[in-house]
Amino acid sequence: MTDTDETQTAVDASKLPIYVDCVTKQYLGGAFTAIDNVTCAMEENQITAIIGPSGCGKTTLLRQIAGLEYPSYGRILRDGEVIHGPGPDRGMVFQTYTAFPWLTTLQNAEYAMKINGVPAAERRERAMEHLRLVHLDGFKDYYPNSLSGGMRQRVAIARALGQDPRVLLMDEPFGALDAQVRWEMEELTVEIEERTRKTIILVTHDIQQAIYVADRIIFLTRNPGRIKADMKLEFKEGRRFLKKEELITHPGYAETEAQLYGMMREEIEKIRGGE
Amino acid sequence: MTDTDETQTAVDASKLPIYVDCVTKQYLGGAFTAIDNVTCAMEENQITAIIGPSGCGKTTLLRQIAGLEYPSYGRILRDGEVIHGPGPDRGMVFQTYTAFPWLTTLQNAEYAMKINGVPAAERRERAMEHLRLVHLDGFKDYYPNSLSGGMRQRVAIARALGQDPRVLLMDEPFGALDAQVRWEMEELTVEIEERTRKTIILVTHDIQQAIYVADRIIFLTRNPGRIKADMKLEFKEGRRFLKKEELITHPGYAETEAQLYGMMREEIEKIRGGE
Amino acid sequence: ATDVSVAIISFSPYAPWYIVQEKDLAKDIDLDVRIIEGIAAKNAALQSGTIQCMNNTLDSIVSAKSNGVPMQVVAFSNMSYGLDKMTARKGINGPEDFKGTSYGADLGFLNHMWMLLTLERAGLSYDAADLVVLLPQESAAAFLQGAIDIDVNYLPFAAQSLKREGAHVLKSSLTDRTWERGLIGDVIACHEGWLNDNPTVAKELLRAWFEAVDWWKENPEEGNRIVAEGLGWDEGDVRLNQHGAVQLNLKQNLGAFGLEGGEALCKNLPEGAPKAPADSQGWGSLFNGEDCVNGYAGPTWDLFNKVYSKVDVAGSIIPAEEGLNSDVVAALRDDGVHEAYSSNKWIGRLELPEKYQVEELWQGIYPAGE
Amino acid sequence: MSDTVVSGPALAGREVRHEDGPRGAPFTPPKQGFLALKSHYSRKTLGTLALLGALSLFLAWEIGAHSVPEAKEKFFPAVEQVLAALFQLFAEKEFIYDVGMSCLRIYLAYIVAMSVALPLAIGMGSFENLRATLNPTLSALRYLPAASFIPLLLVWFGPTDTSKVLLLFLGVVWFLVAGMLADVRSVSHELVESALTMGARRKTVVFNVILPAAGPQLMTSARDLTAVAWTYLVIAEVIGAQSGIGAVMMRAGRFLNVDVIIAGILTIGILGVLTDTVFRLGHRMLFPWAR
Amino acid sequence: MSDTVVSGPALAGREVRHEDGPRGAPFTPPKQGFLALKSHYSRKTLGTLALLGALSLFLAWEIGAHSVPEAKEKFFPAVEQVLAALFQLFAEKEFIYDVGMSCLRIYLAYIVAMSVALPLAIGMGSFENLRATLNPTLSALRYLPAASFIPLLLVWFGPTDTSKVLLLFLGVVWFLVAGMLADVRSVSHELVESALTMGARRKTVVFNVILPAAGPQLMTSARDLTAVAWTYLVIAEVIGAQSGIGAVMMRAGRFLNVDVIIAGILTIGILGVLTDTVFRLGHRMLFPWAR
Ligand SMILES: Nc1ncnc2c1ncn2[C@@H]1O[C@H](COP(=O)(O)OP(=O)(O)OP(=O)(O)O)[C@@H](O)[C@H]1O
Ligand SMILES: Nc1ncnc2c1ncn2[C@@H]1O[C@H](COP(=O)(O)OP(=O)(O)OP(=O)(O)O)[C@@H](O)[C@H]1O
Ligand SMILES: [Mg+2]
Ligand SMILES: [Mg+2]
Repeated sequence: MTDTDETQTAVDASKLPIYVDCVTKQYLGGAFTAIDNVTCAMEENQITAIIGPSGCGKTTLLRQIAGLEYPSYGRILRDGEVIHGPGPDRGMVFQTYTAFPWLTTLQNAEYAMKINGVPAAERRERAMEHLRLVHLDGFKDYYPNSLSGGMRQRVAIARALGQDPRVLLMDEPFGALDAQVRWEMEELTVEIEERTRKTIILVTHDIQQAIYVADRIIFLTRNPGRIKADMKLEFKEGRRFLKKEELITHPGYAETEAQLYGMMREEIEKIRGGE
Repeated sequence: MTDTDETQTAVDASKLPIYVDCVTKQYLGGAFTAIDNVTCAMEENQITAIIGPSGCGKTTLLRQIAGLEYPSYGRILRDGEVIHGPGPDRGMVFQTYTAFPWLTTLQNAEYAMKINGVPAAERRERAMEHLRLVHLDGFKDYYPNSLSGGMRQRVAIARALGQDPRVLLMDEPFGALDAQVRWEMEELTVEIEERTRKTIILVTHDIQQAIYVADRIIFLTRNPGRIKADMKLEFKEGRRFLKKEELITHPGYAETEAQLYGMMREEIEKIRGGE
Repeated sequence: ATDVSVAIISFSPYAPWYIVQEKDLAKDIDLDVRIIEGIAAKNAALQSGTIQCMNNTLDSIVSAKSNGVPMQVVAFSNMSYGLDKMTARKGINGPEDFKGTSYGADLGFLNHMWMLLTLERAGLSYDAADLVVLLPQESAAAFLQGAIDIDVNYLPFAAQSLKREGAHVLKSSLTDRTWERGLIGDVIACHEGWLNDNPTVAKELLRAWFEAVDWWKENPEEGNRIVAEGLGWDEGDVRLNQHGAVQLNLKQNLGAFGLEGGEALCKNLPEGAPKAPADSQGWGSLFNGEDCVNGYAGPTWDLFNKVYSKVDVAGSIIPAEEGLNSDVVAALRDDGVHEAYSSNKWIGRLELPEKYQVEELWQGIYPAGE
Repeated sequence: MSDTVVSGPALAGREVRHEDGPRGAPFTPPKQGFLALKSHYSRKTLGTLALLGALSLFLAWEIGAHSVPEAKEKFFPAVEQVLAALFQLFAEKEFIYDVGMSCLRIYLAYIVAMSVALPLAIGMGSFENLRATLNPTLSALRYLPAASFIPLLLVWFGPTDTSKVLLLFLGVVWFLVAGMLADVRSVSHELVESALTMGARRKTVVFNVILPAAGPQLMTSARDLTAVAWTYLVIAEVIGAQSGIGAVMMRAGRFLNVDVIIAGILTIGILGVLTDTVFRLGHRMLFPWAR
Repeated sequence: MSDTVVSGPALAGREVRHEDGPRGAPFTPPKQGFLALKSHYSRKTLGTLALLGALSLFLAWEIGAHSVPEAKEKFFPAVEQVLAALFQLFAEKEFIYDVGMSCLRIYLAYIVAMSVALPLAIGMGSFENLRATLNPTLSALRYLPAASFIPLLLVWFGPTDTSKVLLLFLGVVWFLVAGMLADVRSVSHELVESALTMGARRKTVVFNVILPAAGPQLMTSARDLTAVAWTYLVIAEVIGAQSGIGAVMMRAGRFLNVDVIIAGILTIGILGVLTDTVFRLGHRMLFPWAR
């Protein structure tokens, strides 16, 4: 939790950007519970990473926040209002490349604004701003197919920023990228957060990524999906690191990583044992 | 270099399992040099990781060792013999899932032996042994499409072990896997090396993976591909770690990782500058 | 026994072959009867050697022969006698109204020829009316739809055409007296080379044909049944077809060729068959001669050849002597077969199916009856 | 790091329900119209909707047939007339024999086409120079209208079953080659290369890797083209129309029995769908390992 | 960590060449036979091989034609005879007019078929219930033999161009629908969902996401089916046979002028390949962003 440590007791959780209120999600007509009575809230200017073993319900939770699926029980609030479907207030970046291949980088960056009726001039200006933020201003007239995977994800991020979302949802956005590009994207995410101060929820499998990018990590257990841990990354002392090497040598980092590896190993072994 | 530190001066590099002898690989009729005059050798019971920025020629080098491509200049020796094509002495694991989908796990594990004329009984026995090694003996009658990505890669590894290769070549074998599964596979690779003592060459982008899995890291620069560094991972003190957390908290680990990140950043910035 | 294949289209006047088969009339011949719809297909089959003989319209043989198909007419199987109709829309009452109209007929098929001859007799050019190339069933459909003005067709399609508002039958092959000169008639033609090589087989084949025809004339009910079965038809459809046609006996064949001992159909009409209106016009003018003569086949061949070559259907001019081969029927006559199979009864004497008992269709000449 | 912590500064001052608390109230998602972008149906609903679609077609036909002017009625028989004709065909005209003959011809032609197309596709898909040499020519052959080969076939083979089967063959074979070539070429290069690194020789790669890898897709391509073969049946069986659905339809045409023609069309449609189903089942049985 | 280190214990005692040393000797890869599993050709080689393939076909034909017994010569004309017939068609018979008419009909039919198939495919691809209702019926329609609809078309439209165009239409439309539906359905769900999260409404999703996303594949499907349309030409143009390549071929077929028939087949083949090329170019121009 970076730098909003003010009068904590005065805050009403249900009025926060995202409030997940006792959400249960069942599939197969109730036969399978993916998410079991999860409650949590996300604040402004905070990157929350959701990690957990495969199939623990990370994607399910994120999609419900996006409004692409609906809870079976409970509800999700966005700034105090119940979510009833997708909307431009919640931008989403997927693992697969979703930059529209028929639009240039700039057209992609403008797209959300265009369908939401932002005037052309303003649209263009803001889009260029976002492209500069993701270092793609030099590629504004390229089509996605002539961009690398990392660049395409940056287009998707710029496009999501275009809808000026209250919340930015990312479901393993760098999972398909090379380690090297992934690392660049992680640094970019931190940079974007520093500049835009959005509420970012990042689903990932990658422990190092979660520690580096996030301010807080929610660890889900599997079957059913419950919160195993909700860690504030105290060792960072409220700082964000623009270069990953800086974090790696930061005191406490290795311990946190080892601790999370241990939790993950525990979960995996629990699952293995159950099979 | 784990535990073969005997009479180093007596060894003839050209008689080692793999000796890359002044290899240059050009494309586009000589207009583009992917690999520029690279010389290096790989020993028995050694995992060499090849890392470097995207496009630096890692795959090109590995494919030449496999015999799937040929050098433009220089030559590659396997135990002193010039390589003139692919052969069962050099097994290869690809990033894409190459377990044959029409064969069961066991049939896959037997495949290399079958086409090389190993009798059925022996074949089966050895295949089962390899499946145990990759923890897939319980899945021997499954088809790949009912296995997870990590399991499919393990099938591919078991199959490659079936050909009893002198050298095992792996080109980003875990690149398409989830972080969590990737991590399991990394530990498996170390375990396999401990048991089989093969010559393993692992191409990867993932710095943490390289440090964890390898005994030695060759760092290639890009355009043209040259050896920037050839690091013996001294801080490991010749040990291999079966659990990744153990390594992470090992003294010297964080420094090595930060150092490699620094090298990588240097390279990437060099490339960016050149564009 | 020798294998012989004959091709017919599914048309009952061509079907006495089934009687030959059923009654096993052809000695030492294994007869195979094939239905091959489509003129091109039949010609191709003959050429390929898969069939040796076929039944077809005379004009089709002329166009095939003039385009290089090596075959010769050896006999005349039947003559249209009311089955073919020219149906026109309202306002077209005769050739005087044909100019600028369009008519549906199959290219190089008898309907086409009939219209060309009609135009010529009326002193019009061949392109005074527009040909729209259509198969019989298609022509009827197109006429109904209103796309063409005249449907030159045969039954049962003509009956369908008549359903168009204001449509009426201008003339039929009976009222138009085409039978006097054999203008709408069918023949048996065989591969030239095969005829040369197998004269005795050919003779036996035709003998069996004439025997079958003779038997059918005497036993119309049973004959119709055999024919219907062979064709996969309803027996009523056989009655309809035979009502509009006359099967020629050997004497009438000799008459067509102009050989001794024969008499043309027009001089030897079957007992009980209806008669054309007395005031109807014959076709002698196109031949600079009489309407009804013995030996009409040769001049008709030449006329067809001339007309078809003018409209680009015939590829060359083949003299009648090369196209008509009377050797087989002459040989049969020499054996006295013309006396043995001399029935001249009309197979069409049986009652018509109810749906075809339509006055307008038969222009008052129906019903005939015994 | 206890199991039930729900942290974050914002929540620190509030009591929040956690995982062991009572379950939230059932959530009512918004209603979706008929044309919703995302909807999933049970097998039963799918079946009902499919039936509905088919019934509407028949209804439209029935209404159409009954609103046709009398003169054209014969050309547009109603459903019940066609069904009557169909019944009569089977009951009185031994139609089942014709159906059998047609199936035989189709399947025979198909087998021949496959046994030409498969080796060509595998060969061209495996060997680049074979493909470079043959493919441009073979793919141009797709444009040749099979129907216009009838006279040629007749001259060479007469109005025999050979001609008919060859016509059906010509109608599908080049399309099969093109489709199957695409399938073979889509076999992942890595599969081939991993076989090579295991010491596989050329023959092994072609028959033990490329062929099985392309198998399921090859069968799907083959299945897709059966539809084309069925549409050629009426053209093929007009040649020497002795037997077969096409021959029956042709003869019906001679008496303008459009009801019989449509009954034939219906039969072909049903047989086509059945063939498709057999292929589907065969696919599942032959390639249990494919998705 | 200096730039030129070549380490490893095995090498420690030896002098090894490093990156700044002299380049190795040129490597001579083993020779590959004609049927090599992996080979890449220049455009020029590809062109030469393609020509070779085409020439062999013509050569085989020529040899075939000259070894036919005299009686059947007419039915297997040699290449030069066909070319002569083709020349004569253009020079004396105003064949160019027929070719034009045929093209017009094909393209018109194709445009109509596309404008029926595209909305159907987009609708069924976007809306699950539409698909569940219509698709089973529509995919069964593929089996209906277009040729047997001729009498019906004649009754309703006469032997007009409308009938011909409709027949061509019927021959391809259901295949087009099936192909295009598959294309629309293969549009990545994530593209649709990301549009939804941006606030896109149903209409925007269908026309602004699904349509452009499926575009290139739709055009490829359309291109693949032109071949089928061309094969139907000879069936369609027999109706009324006034003009068109099919009509000319039908007339020639009547009199077994096989040289003219083959000339027609050749013309159709060439036109087909040309159409394909135009589609290819159009694809590149319309979808510069697609691979
Ligand atoms: N539509 C569905 N129908 C049935 N089960 C589903 C459905 N969607 C998800 N599930 C199940 O719910 C569980 C949670 O799935 P989810 O995709 O949210 O996991 P995840 O944590 O995102 O996993 P991963 O890390 O592999 O992406 C899984 O067991 C999955 O099989
Ligand atoms: N067949 C080829 N033709 C032309 N250039 C090629 C070819 N194969 C590889 N290259 C080029 O050679 C260089 C090295 O490629 P290579 O695939 O070996 O890189 P890499 O290090 O494996 O990259 P990555 O990390 O992205 O896998 C790249 O610039 C690539 O574009
Ligand atoms: Mg997920
Ligand atoms: Mg690579």
